[in-house]
Amino acid sequence: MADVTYLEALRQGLWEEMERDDRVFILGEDVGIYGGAFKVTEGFVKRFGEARVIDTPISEAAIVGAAAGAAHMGMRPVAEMQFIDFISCAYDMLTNYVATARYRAGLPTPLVVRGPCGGYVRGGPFHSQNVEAAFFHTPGLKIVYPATARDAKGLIKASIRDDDPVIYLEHKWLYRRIKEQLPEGEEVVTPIGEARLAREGGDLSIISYGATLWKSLEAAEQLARDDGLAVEVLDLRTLLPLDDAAIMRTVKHTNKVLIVHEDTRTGGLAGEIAARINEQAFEWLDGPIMRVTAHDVPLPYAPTLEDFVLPQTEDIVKAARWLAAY
Amino acid sequence: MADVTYLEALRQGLWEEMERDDRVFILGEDVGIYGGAFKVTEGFVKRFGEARVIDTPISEAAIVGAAAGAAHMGMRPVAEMQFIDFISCAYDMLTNYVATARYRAGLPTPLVVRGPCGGYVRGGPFHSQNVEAAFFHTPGLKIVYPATARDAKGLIKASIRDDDPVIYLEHKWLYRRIKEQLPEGEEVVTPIGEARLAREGGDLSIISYGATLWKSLEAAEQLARDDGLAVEVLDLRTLLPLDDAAIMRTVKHTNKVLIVHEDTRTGGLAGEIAARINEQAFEWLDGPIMRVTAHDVPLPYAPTLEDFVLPQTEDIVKAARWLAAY
Amino acid sequence: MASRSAPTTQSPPIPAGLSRDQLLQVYRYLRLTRTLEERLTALYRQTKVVGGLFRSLGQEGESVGSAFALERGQHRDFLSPLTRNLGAMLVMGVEPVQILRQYMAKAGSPTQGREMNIHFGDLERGYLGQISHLGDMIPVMAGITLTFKMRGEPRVGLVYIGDGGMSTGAFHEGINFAAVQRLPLVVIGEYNHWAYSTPPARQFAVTRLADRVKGYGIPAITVDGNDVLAVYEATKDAVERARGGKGVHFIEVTTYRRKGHAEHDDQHYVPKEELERWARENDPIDRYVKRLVDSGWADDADLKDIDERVGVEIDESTDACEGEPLPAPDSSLTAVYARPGAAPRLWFRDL
Amino acid sequence: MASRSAPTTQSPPIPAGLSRDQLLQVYRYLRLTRTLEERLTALYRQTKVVGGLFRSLGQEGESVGSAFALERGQHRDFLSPLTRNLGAMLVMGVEPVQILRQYMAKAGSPTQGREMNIHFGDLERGYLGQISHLGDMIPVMAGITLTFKMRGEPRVGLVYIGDGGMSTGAFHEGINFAAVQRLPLVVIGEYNHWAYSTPPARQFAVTRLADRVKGYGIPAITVDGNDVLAVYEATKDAVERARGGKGVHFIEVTTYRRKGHAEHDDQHYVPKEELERWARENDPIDRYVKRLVDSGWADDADLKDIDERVGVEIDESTDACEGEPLPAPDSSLTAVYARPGAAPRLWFRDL
Ligand SMILES: Cc1ncc(C[n+]2csc(CCOP(=O)(O)OP(=O)(O)O)c2C)c(N)n1
Ligand SMILES: Cc1ncc(C[n+]2csc(CCOP(=O)(O)OP(=O)(O)O)c2C)c(N)n1
Ligand SMILES: [Mg+2]
Ligand SMILES: [Mg+2]
Repeated sequence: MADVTYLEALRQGLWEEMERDDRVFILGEDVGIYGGAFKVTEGFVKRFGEARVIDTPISEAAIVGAAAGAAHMGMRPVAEMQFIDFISCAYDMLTNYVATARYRAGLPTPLVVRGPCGGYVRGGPFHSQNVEAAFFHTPGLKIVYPATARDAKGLIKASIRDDDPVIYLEHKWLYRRIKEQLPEGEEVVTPIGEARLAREGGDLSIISYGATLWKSLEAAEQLARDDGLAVEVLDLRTLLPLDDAAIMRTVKHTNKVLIVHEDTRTGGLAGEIAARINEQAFEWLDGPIMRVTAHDVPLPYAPTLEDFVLPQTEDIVKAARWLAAY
Repeated sequence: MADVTYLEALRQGLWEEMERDDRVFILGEDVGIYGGAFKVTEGFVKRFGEARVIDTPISEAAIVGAAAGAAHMGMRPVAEMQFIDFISCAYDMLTNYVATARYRAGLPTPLVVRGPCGGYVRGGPFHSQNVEAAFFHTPGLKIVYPATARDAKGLIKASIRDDDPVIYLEHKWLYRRIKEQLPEGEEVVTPIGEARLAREGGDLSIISYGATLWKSLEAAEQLARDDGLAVEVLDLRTLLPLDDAAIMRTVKHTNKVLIVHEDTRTGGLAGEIAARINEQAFEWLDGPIMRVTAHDVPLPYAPTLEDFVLPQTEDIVKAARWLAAY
Repeated sequence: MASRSAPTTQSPPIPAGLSRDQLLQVYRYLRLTRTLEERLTALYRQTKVVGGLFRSLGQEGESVGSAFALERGQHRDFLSPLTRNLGAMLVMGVEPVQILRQYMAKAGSPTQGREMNIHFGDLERGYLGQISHLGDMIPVMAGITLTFKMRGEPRVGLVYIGDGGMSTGAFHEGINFAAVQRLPLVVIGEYNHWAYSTPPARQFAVTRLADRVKGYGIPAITVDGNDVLAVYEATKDAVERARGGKGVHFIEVTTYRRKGHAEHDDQHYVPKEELERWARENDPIDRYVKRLVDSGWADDADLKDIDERVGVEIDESTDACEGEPLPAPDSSLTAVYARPGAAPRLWFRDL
Repeated sequence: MASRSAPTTQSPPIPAGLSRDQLLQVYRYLRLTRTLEERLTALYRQTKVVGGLFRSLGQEGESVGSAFALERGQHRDFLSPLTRNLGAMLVMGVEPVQILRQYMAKAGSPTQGREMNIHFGDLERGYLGQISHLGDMIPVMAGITLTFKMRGEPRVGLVYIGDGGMSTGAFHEGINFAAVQRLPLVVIGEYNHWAYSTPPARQFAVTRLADRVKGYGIPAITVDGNDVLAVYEATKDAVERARGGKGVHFIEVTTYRRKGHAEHDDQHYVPKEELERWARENDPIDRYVKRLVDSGWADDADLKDIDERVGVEIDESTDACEGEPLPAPDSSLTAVYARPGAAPRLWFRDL
């Protein structure tokens, strides 16, 4: 067992899949000699060569389109977006071409598009985005979003092995902040589609993912300490498809639910989750399903502004208290 | 008063704004001599000239970007997407550039992007899309979606006059199907942000917009006739920002609500609406908020498949019956 | 196809290494394309076609000539057509009945009624239909040919793009990426004078499509797209160069879209004399027939025989599928993903 | 700026119709750019800069020289810079203190702390910062210059694009649209040898950026980007041609990015000798100084005087704003739309 960061765990997962399966290759901007803007692919070009670690022009649509073509032909491409914000330039290619290929024409398209996302890092409006809601609405895509080092590794492996296109979202605030003991030698694969109970409790459920999973856990800890509240925390891990069973299990257990995400509120994932809970567990609810999210604005740059716009641990604590008292 | 179709009403609204305000101009593919794929701008180039009715290359990002630049400089561009499905090629430009311009840098960007959307017309996966969910998540944009001829005219005028970017969605199934008496001479402007009570009733509320507004009204009629149910129907008209007040008013009046949209289910607008109702009117609910939507698949081409995937009047009738009996 | 008679000794030599059999095959594909489209037009008028009909009248030559230059068969060269490249699809081995089924959205069509016209593919036999969003197939074909290069397979990709489609960002990104990677890709640019109602002068500020690609560092030539053999030769040459590791090649084919954008379009924006001149003087099939006959490579009887057999084939294909059922409604839910096998059937359907 | 001494009679004539005063202004902008960036580097090391710092070291000449060719002032020519075109922004009249405030995300910065570095604009004074998504400003500047054309205003737009940014679809769509419309737009392509760590050979398959735009039907030239006056002259010429209705013009400026992509980047992928050679032999300010002095257009004292005044200005600007507050947290909610004036404050904040 060794202590590895979220970033290193992702790197290991990628590396092991490249070693295991020579159909796997990487393409993106500056992924080669530079090793990617955050060094996720550092050392890869040396080990695997330029044919399998391809530095591309600044052309996100071409990166994703080329990955799709290669995937059709039996390859397992992993496309990096330098920051996930630039995936918007491949929006057409992903939603219209990639997502529908199997449905339309029986074309297998097993590719992974991955990239650093999220805020809390003073990145301003175009280096901090959360793009899950933009693709969540597209049948044919899968979306995963690890919160732990173990899942960073386990989900990149599962994504590469999946027979369908997967968007893998990695949170840059977690890159070097999260450390975990991971088994060496033993395989770590996190099944796509399964949420994880990150903390047990009977008073109230928090459903979250990504960076705010940690803020939710921090809030749960504080509520246990200060209020004697037993808060259950569910880490979704896969956003598309959602693990309805796990969601309903915790709701039926605690009867009160708070959904927390870093993304803006209107049209964010919490809406869909709330609707599903309401449909599938209405009779179990002892209070309204509530949401803690970012405010509905582009993410500003100044620390004071960013901190205000994004949800903080204290917000979760207060909202959970309010709901517990409902 | 004259009987005008939804298409003609839109055309009139555009025409009148072009006459009224010489800052208004149109750009898009085949909008000039051809008059647009659906003839919305037929005759415009003859009246207003090529400088104000611009045939562009097949370049949706450039169309929207150029509209943004012109809008900054005080113009009022109306950009046509030949089919709204192609707006995905301008997704980056709309969500990153246009939507944030005022917030980031104080740049007024009063533009309209409009185009034919929606299914029920055997258009297949790329000529039938509903794109509201793709942009609903973006602070800085407004989205309107008329269901009636009056609002087709009233909302295009309001959109052109609005000081912010507006996506105007027009349903091609309604183009020539809907006819209405519109006053000649008198101005028709539909305020952005206001829903419309399309039918009153006390037993149950249906919230909808676009083509399914008509299917909801048809269902309400049938339920009144066959079941003696008084169904209230709310036509949202503006999707961003949502008219929360009107939504809560009908929910608090009937205590049961069915949300109906043509778009696919997961990540569609009904999720957000359900979440808001749950947050703002939980105590008033006598049953779960339910959704009637398309199935979560790309829209297929064959009539049998399209009819199955999309929500039909009969689905609304059955769902409403179920909810009324809850 | 067995040849009925040997070419006369006076005939000029057949160009580009083609045999007389191959010349007649080319003729058959041209005729098959046109006859099939005429049948589709009839079905369209009978409202048996679901949605729109896109004709390639006057452009059959470049579709057939270019595709004929590929090595065809399982795991050989690979082609991605636009909607108007029906002829290319037929050359790749698609059966007319598959096209008829597609246009009529039959359960037994290659996409089981999910997609329209020639928007379908077969990875084994080497073709891949477009999606509607123009330009997107260029990056996808870059990925397909990247795979050929990575694996060291001697295979080539061929992709078509219109004089309008070249304005898209996806085209630029895709062809540039392919050029930088020196991928074995041949791009056919179709100068057919229109993009819906938009003429080239509103689409780009140079004269030729071959000029338009000068910034990508790839060889580019212009050929008479209505001269089938010229297109064949140019493509053959580009394909072999691409196969030999010489990277992306661009071929502009000049032709004319003689019908409207789709059948509903009355072409009021097209100068009538121009249209008539192209029909009268520059029909690719007429020109090919004349060349065949004048050169003595075939005679009228050969061609008439083919025409008849094509007619029978189209009749039989139509008869075979016209009465076939549309797909079962709930087949619409399958194969969104490999797993799960089907999307959930929504609750209100079971009330 | 008043001139201290008249040029000696032996001096060669000043090129491009510039006056001695203007030559010294150009020098001042060059020095101001470099000194301001050096100050920003110091502030960055003190962690006073929020986020990243992007240097233009070695590229100041092309930024200043090109922007100086515009007619500046209210409602005159219009410029859209990239992050590395700080010099161009200063020429357009932006004050160093505004830049310092931006980098430190101060409440009083032009974007009130919402955006970084030189990502801001002033429509009256004619400049508009980029968004991060490369290429997007080309269509936007097409729209701005389209407005000039529609209104018959004799105004010109100038926009920058990197050797990397030209690979984007947005670049292609925007420049093509502008070319077809013959808009009064000058595009400066910066060949600075790197796009982050990616060299030109991985970005495109031609040699020059001027080759890269050959498909758009616009004049394109290459100039030595580290020769300030050459850049000025070439831009001036293009701007006047664009103003005269001659449409889009492209100017490639050759230069070298002497720092990493941003301050965190150690440039390990850059050949050390190459870097040193550019610094030693081809610094745009050194070259300009030498030209000024050798030609007798200015002497060391003139330049020293400017240097000192620039130093004072930067010191004063830093002092003026360093202690300023960050923006008030809930100011983050305003101006998403014209109406409503602010986004709702979320419920959990008032518990
Ligand atoms: C990205 C995109 N925008 C718009 C359209 C709508 N559209 C379909 S075909 C067409 C014209 C295509 O012209 P061209 O590329 O020259 O092909 P041709 O029809 O001449 O074969 C247009 C604008 C589209 N399919 N894709
Ligand atoms: C569409 C897009 N993709 C990726 C990036 C990330 N990125 C920022 S700068 C840069 C390199 C830019 O190179 P170039 O255009 O040559 O400008 P330079 O840095 O040399 O001034 C990249 C890849 C981006 N900003 N936009
Ligand atoms: Mg064309
Ligand atoms: Mg560069």
